[in-house]
Amino acid sequence: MSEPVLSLKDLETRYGQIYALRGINMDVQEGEIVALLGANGAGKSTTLKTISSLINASSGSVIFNGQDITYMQPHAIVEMGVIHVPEGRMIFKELTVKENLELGSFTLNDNEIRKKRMKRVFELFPILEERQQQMGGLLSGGEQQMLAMGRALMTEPKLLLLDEPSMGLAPIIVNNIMDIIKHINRDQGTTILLVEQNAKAALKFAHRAYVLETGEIVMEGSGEEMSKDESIVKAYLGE
Amino acid sequence: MAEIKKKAKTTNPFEIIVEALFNFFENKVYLYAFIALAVGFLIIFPNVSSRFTQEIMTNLFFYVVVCLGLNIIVGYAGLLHLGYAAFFAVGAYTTGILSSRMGMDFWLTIPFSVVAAVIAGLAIGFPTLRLRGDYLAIVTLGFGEITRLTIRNLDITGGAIGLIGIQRPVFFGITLNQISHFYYMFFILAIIAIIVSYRLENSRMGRAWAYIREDEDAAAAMGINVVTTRLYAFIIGSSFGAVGGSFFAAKMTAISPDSFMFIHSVMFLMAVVLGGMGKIPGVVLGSMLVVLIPEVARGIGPYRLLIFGFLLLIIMLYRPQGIWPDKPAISAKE
Amino acid sequence: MAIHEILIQQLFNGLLIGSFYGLVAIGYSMVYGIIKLLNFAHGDIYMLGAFSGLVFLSIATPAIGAGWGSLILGMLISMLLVGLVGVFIQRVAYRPMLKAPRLSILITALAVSMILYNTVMLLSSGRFLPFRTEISTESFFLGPLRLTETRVVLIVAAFALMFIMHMFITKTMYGKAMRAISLDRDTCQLMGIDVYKIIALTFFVGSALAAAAGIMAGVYYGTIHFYMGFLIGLKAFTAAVIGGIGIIPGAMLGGLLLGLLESFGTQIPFIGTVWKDVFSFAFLILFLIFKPNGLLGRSESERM
Amino acid sequence: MALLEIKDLTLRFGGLCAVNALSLEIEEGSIRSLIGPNGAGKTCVFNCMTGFYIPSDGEILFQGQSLRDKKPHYITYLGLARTFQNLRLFKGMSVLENVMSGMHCRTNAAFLTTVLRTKGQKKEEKHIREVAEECLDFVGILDKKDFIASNLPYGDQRKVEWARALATQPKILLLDEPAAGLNKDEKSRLIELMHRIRDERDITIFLIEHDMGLVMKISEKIFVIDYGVKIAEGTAQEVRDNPKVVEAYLGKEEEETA
Repeated sequence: MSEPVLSLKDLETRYGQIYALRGINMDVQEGEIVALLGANGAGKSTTLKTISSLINASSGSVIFNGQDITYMQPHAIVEMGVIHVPEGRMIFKELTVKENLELGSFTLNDNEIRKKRMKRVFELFPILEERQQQMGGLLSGGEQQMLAMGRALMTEPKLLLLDEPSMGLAPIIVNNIMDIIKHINRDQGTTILLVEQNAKAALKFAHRAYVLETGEIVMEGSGEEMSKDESIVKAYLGE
Repeated sequence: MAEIKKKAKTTNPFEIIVEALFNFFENKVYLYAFIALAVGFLIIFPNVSSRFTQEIMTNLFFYVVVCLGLNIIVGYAGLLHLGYAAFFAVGAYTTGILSSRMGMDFWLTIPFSVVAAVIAGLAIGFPTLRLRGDYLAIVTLGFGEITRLTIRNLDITGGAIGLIGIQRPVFFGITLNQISHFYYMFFILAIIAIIVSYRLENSRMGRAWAYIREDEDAAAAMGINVVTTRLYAFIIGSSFGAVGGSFFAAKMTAISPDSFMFIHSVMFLMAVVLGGMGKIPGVVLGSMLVVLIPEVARGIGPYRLLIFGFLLLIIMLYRPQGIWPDKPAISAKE
Repeated sequence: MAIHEILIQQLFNGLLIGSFYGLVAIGYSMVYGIIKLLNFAHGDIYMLGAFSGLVFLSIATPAIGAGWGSLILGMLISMLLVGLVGVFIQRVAYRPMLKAPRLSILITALAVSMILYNTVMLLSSGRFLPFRTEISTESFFLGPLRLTETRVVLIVAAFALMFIMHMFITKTMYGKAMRAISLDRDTCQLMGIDVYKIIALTFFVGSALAAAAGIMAGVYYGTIHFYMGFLIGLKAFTAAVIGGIGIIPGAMLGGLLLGLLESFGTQIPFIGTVWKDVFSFAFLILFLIFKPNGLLGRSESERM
Repeated sequence: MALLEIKDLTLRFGGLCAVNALSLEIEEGSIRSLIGPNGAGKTCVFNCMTGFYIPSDGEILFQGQSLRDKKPHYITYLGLARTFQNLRLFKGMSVLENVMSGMHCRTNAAFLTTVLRTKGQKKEEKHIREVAEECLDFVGILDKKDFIASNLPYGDQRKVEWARALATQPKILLLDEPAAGLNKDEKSRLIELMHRIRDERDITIFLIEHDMGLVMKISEKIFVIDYGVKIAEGTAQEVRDNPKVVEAYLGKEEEETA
């Protein structure tokens, strides 16, 4: 196998004296969709936050494209092409949809390219174009998720970190979002690391998956293998 | 797991001395002996010192009283109060007016000045304590200015000139008019203030203030009424200031609006913050710094506030908990 | 004077004073929006602006006089310098405190304020200094309105600055980033925004505007004093609260409203100029009680 | 009559509906769970019940009394205690002091008695301490009472929160994701503790959980919500067999037109 795009080596993160991650090792190859599964409090979001430097690791390292980014500033990591779409969407509710998207391309200095990219985002999410002058907070949950993803795409990320994109959404919208994730991966070749609790939905299209439990990786395998694995079902529905 | 971990050995001389002192006073006998010695020394002090030093010490005791009151608001309840001089003024003027204009006996004016402070405290605190914390800072600042401007412009307060002819207190037939009298009066007042503060701190109410300071929502979820508990701190603290003001008026016999400017509020706050908010010895230490530094270093007169400003900034940046150290904590190793 | 003439005159005066308040309030409001700090030192920044303008004039007058040209040049230079002072203060005193308890950073701001005005007090020996210019003080009438050249230029300049500020905030990427940071700092980092850089920029812009207001006040009143920032700091805060703190158009609106309120308030027989400040503060307190989120602010129902 | 009754509870934020016409009843002495995927609105239900949010619509009755427009501290006084999803301990204070906070609403020493140190006040202080120590003993961490709360390991911090809630002497205990971040061992001890709280202290338990395995083991009846709407209610078996629940948790089985 070639050099992975992202690799975590013995990554540990603490909140005060409490360990949230206890030595995580994982790799993400170029062009892959990798799912990160696990119960609440297992450390999934913490893993993403440590990668994007919202939280500092206490030891271990995060390597992106061969470069150690463990202790880089969050904005510098964005400039390298790693975009984190946080849990709960976190769009700017009091800015318009268009302003939200523009901020997604803050690192860009060229207005022409910005317009071009926005056009592409609008092709992917036509509803955003219709609502571009509306305040972000007035969008529905699904539309907010689309905005959050569209905003991330404004930078043309090399690696997209998605934290629970299906959270709080109706099933029909979840399917829609999942299709778009597949699309982004297939057509734009974006590598995706996905945190999802909707395990089956995620495993259906994830190339590989890791399962976290209390800050440790307890299982790893291909999406197909795992979706057939009874123990995953058990972990989510109880014995 | 869970073994008791002592703080790692330090090479910082300040911390070494502090640690040694803490260990020494861990033994209650030493602690009580030290306190007894200190109190004994302060009792005989007027017999061995000049009037000038007694004046300074009286001023120090006065600061301790007023700042312990402010400490209840700022240190215990975590509310930034920038108009404390106004409550001090409420007390001073209540006593001043009742004494100089109506000839009321000094001791009788004190309940009135407390009531006036409570009313003022309620009027400011009740509507604003439910708002964002930092709004209170501005409201109290504004209130301080309103109070000063009001007493400056009213007739009953004597306008810009102020009040004169405030009667001296009579204590068991002795009219208190010597500096040593006031020395002892403020000394007793300071001791009372320390005891009251200590008892409040280690009580149901004191803990409630600490809970709210640490996490307002969790405190509410534990059944603590956040607004009334804060209001208590505000009123009790204001009353301390008012009593301090009453005694101040009695000592000076004349008061004017110039004693109650914003800068006085700042000096009180400084004493609380420099030594260590929420810690009684810290407040005493802070009062000593604020009162004694300008006296010891006479030359710094005009630079006093500038130096204090830098001191405050440095303390906040390097020791936000103030100069007085925290008790070493017991912690568990995982 | 007929009653409507008084009203028009007071309207103009109110707008003029109000625009000073508004300019100072913008900085107050922006800083609060972005790092939730009540910057007590902001009034002193305004004072610093006035003094640096005076220093410039005293150097420049022999060479280029003290007319509008040198005033504007002095204003630009002062805005730049004082803006940098604001950035420096932010870097040294506030940035290390961003994660500290709220009370600590408020006290830090208080300390900065003490340092600033006491330094200027020592340098100016605590005196009122004349702010001499060579601008015509002759008055002329525009309908019922009595004006001077100074007043017209000042009000035009103040409104122009507010307009530029508005455009900056709504149209540029930096302006948008500022608004975004005040909404959600963490998410901004995920957009690749260097949050500290934007905070520094906010201090620069806010301080520069306050400096401009300080110089304008110097021209308007003719004297300056080391303590001139204290009162206007309070008033600007009041203005920021009236408009909805953290909301920039709100700060301008609040400033103008407060200016009008004072200028009409002093006409009410009972209040007069003696009680003017009491009136403003009482208004602030009442406003905080009944409409704490300001005229343009949203209600804060969402918690936890 | 049910101890707690929620009728048509609705909570809207801006245009979004976090809780939508939710109704449920909790009988005295029972253990009930509310489950649902992240973002389904579970914590919002708790926040409405404890007075931190004001519901847009609907009613919450506790022993027949409406909790609408009641302040959080008063609701605690009435007998509803809660824990938080992300621990909300008083971090800088000792474990014992943390738990003593729970006794605040059951005691009443005020300014004068405190300053004068009356007999009653001393007795009350002793009582507060005793109750707090008893609660710490009950959850099994009495030996750590003098530690600073934030210095304890995560599992112990959770226990402090429990002891603190117990010290308010509640009739019903609301637990927000009590198993989050715990390992298997700790989870089984948690189940035992919940049973002891119900059986030995007669406290009704209502918990929010994400971990279905744990919930199924402990509760007699389960309510399932998804995007703010109740989609199922019943015993563990009934809920497990409900296709809507399976769908909400595992995603749709059948392939969509891709």
